[in-house]
Formats: sequence, C-alpha cells, structure tokens
Amino acid sequence: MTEALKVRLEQHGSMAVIYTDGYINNQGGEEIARVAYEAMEGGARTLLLNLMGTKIVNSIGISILIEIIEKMLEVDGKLAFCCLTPTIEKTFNIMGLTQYAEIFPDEEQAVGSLSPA
Amino acid sequence: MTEALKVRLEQHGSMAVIYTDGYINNQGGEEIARVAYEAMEGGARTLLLNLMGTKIVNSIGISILIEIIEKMLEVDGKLAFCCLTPTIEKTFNIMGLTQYAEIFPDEEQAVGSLSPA
Amino acid sequence: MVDSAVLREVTLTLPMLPDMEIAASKTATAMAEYMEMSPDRIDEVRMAVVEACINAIEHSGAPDRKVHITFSILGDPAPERLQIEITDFGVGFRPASVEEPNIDQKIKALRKRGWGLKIIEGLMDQVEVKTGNEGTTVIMTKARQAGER
Amino acid sequence: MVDSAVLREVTLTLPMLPDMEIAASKTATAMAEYMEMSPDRIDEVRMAVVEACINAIEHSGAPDRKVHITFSILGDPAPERLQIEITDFGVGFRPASVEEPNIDQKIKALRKRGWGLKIIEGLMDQVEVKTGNEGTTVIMTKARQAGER
Ligand SMILES: Nc1ncnc2c1ncn2[C@@H]1O[C@H](COP(=O)(O)OP(=O)(O)O)[C@@H](O)[C@H]1O
Ligand SMILES: Nc1ncnc2c1ncn2[C@@H]1O[C@H](COP(=O)(O)OP(=O)(O)O)[C@@H](O)[C@H]1O
Repeated sequence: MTEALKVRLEQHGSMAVIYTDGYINNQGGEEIARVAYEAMEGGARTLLLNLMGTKIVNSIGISILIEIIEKMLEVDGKLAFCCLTPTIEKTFNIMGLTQYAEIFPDEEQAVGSLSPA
Repeated sequence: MTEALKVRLEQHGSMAVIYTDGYINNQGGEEIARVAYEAMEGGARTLLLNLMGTKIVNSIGISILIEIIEKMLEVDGKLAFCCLTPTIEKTFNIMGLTQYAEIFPDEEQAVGSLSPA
Repeated sequence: MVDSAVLREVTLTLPMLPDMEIAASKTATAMAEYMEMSPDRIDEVRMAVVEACINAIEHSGAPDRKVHITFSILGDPAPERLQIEITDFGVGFRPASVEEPNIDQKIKALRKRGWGLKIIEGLMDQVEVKTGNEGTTVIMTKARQAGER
Repeated sequence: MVDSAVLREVTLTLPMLPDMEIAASKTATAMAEYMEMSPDRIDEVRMAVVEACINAIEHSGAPDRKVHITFSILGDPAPERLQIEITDFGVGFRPASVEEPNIDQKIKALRKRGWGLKIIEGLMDQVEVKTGNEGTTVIMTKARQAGER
C-alpha cells in the first residue's frame, strides 16, 4: 500500500524526460527503471529525471537509479536530474552521484544544456 | 512552542474580517478573542472569521469562539465564518454552531451577504 | 462489523504536555495515508485523535504523565478500517454523568467547554469508552471509505 | 556538545513491514516542527530516519519484528536539538566491517546498495551506532538551527 510511485515518460527522439510522482523506494525505483529501459530501447540516449513530484526517496530507490546511470553510460548515453528538493540534492552530493549525473534546477535549463547542439 | 497562531484584522467601519493562520487551540482562540474584542471596541458589529490558513482546531479553541459569538450577540452583532476545511465545517455542524454563526464558502460570498444593504 | 485481522499495529507514547496531540495526529495521518484513506476522512481522524489526546492530557491526572496510543489497521486481507486506542492510566470518569452539550445552552453558559466527546463521536464511525479507576481508553475506528464499516 | 535536559520524549513502535518507515518520518516531522526546526532541516531528519528504519527492517532479523524509536527534544531551557534513537533487538553487525561506499566503484559493481549509513551521517549533525548481539541502536541528533550543536 502507500500510493505507488507514478511515472510518466515523454520521449523526443534521443531525449527522454521521466516525471515521477511519489516515494522513490524499492518499487518506485523499479518502476522508473522499467520506464527508463523502455525509453532506451526506443532510442533515448539522454534521460532527464524530473523529480518535481517526489519529496522523499530512500537509498534502495537511489541504488536502482545508479543502475540506470550505469546502463546509460554503457551505451554512451547520460542521465541527468532536475527539480530536486534540497535534501535529495544534498543526498546525491553526499554520495558523489553528481560526478555521474548532472543536476539542474529546472527542466528548461536541463533541456537547454542537454539537447544536442 | 509549535508556531503560534497568527491573526490579522481588517476593519471597515462596522464590518471586520479576522484572518487566522495556524492551529486554533487554547492560545490560538485567546488570540482571536483579543483581536475580536479590539474590533468590537472599534465599532465592529459584523465579524467574519476567515479560517483559510487554519487546517486544525480543537474544542478548547472552538469554545473560545463560542464566547466571541455570545459577546457579539449581546451587542446585537453577529459572527460568521468562511473558508473552512470540510472537517472544521462538519465539526461546527456536529455542534450546532451553525445556528448562531453562518458559514460561507468564501470571503466574497460572505461579504456580499453580510454587508449592510 | 465483522471481525478482521490486525494487519499493522503501531504504538506511540506521548508526554502530557501542550501541543503533543499534534504528534499523535501526524502519526494517525501516516497510518491513514498508508491505507489510502481519502484526505477528508483522514482530516476527520486527525481531529478526533487531537480531542481524545487533549482529554487524556487535561482530565486524566495520570501519574505517568503519558498518553499511550495504539494505531491498528484492520481488514482481511486488505486494509478496511483504522482503529485508534488512546489510553491514560488516570482517574477515569463516569461517561453517564457527562452532560450532552447543547449549543443553545452553551452560548449563554459560563462554561462553554464539554464538546470533545461529542465531536469524536460525530467524526468517527465507532467510538467506545472504557473507563474506571485505573484509567481511560477511548477506542475509535474509521473505515477506509465511506459506506464501509 | 553540552549536556542538556530532555524536554520532551515520544516513543514510537513500528512493525517491520514495508513503508512503515513513513510513519516514523511523520512523527519525526511533528517533533521537529514542534521545536520550530527549519523545513529543510526537518526534511533531512526525515530522510535519515527513513534510512535507519529501513536498516532495522531489512538487516536486523529481530524476532519481535518491531522497530523501537525514541524522539527526544533536548535543550535547556529552550529546545536546541532533536535526538532520535532507533533500536532493533536483532542480530547486530560490525560497523568496522562495513565498507565505505564509493560511487566510482558502485557505478560498476553488481551490488549498488550500501549507502544508508553514509547518508545518515551526511544529513545529521551527530550519529552514534551501538550494536551487538542483542541488537542495534542508532542515535542521531540534529540541532534546531545550523551552527548550533
Ligand atoms: N481521559 C479522561 N480522563 C478523565 N476524565 C475524562 C477523560 N475524557 C473525558 N473526561 C471527562 O469527560 C468530560 C467531557 O469531556 P469532553 O466532552 O471531551 O469535553 P471537555 O474536555 O471540554 O470537558 C470532561 O470534562 C471530563 O470530566
Ligand atoms: N540495524 C541493523 N542491523 C543489522 N545490520 C545492519 C543494521 N544496519 C546496518 N547494518 C549492516 O550495515 C550494512 C550497511 O548498511 P547501509 O549503509 O545502511 O547500507 P544497505 O542497507 O544498503 O546495505 C548493511 O548491509 C548491514 O549489513
């Protein structure tokens, strides 16, 4: 129970944005991974995770996000985040995750910086 | 502790609107009463309590509101409420308070109905 | 009401100090959200919990100065009802001697208080009060959805 | 850190079941809001509490299947720090044998987990782990405001 994480995907060619809504725990992470791998199979090589609707994550959920980052790097793609709460951003910094996934304050800046020139 | 209720008064002649922000408990009720009696001394005879910023009340706080209603009735004035959460409105109904104090969905409707014609 | 299994039980112990009822109301919210109760019903539970805690804090005179609360999610197999037991080890009271409050009388009376139990009963689906000289327990339940019991 | 009085103590007992860490995080929020901690700091406490509960649920194997939490507001005379003790009566572990996680290694490793304790330490002001074969207690504190301790 506890409302399951909702995930929405928007794909534009090689760029995909995943919007989350809810708690990124074990199941939440798995759900994001499922959608992310779908996007990759559809050709996405740049994945933006917009966590605007997520106020809480746990380390199990984050581990699954690291898995997605690994898979993206394997295909020379990349994953980035935007719209993080200060605590989630701080947590990603504590983990050093920011070396492998850029963080943007909002979607506009993320898309501007990530789009192929 | 717990952030104290904030109360703001807007008085226009015999009509006064009191805005609350926070928990209406014992101290919160006392604070509303203080401001309400100030308004009455300043000539207010119609008092609108806009509870938009209040998500929780307790029965001690409500008892103090009943005291204000009594004082208003004594001077042939009246007290009304607007912008209640469904639970606060239900509670006022359970108590029968609505016989002595009208409830309006929003401030516009309250002012429209309460203003001297 | 059918008998049903206790799916989850959480206990909370609060000191009898001002505003501690808010901690109880937040824990109640967490339990109710877990079982996906609707927001309006959760809000009603919150208010009832606040009232029951305030009664224990104000009236019980319990020597341990603590309110003991058990939140139980009942249902079989899925969550159906939230049951909340609020216990104090205080002096107890005689529910039969508690006068039913009446607004027409209260509006003129010196003592305007006396609404807590009536509000709890109005907001919850079921309320039971067990009280004696070893203390008081208020057991209240609310179904996950209107119409269920 | 100066010694200071326990102003308020609240205890919470949770079953070791999925998502119950959220109940702990809500109770933590209530305590932190009571002492008027800033919203960002409250959020950090919430996340640390979630991690410590998950560890107890996942790793302790405690036979009572419960997580026991004590929230204490410390300060003298005004609230200064929130202390949270998360206890399980499980198997314990050897903190010295827990490898410090490293992102460069984790990004390629099969096991990507192992971040909980590091996150707790990064988000709280002080963290102490007491563990042995009678179980584990994580004691963590966070000051009401940055710069206080
Ligand atoms: N936990 C309790 N312990 C002792 N007495 C109680 C308790 N709860 C309620 N009472 C008694 O019942 C009366 C009615 O309670 P209530 O309806 O909540 O109104 P109020 O608290 O405003 O008096 C109280 O005044 C008190 O005498
Ligand atoms: N309460 C606990 N009881 C037993 N072992 C624990 C407990 N907390 C942590 N541990 C041990 O410490 C390790 C590291 O924990 P942590 O940093 O939270 O990462 P993770 O939980 O992802 O493994 C765990 O894998 C476990 O072996």
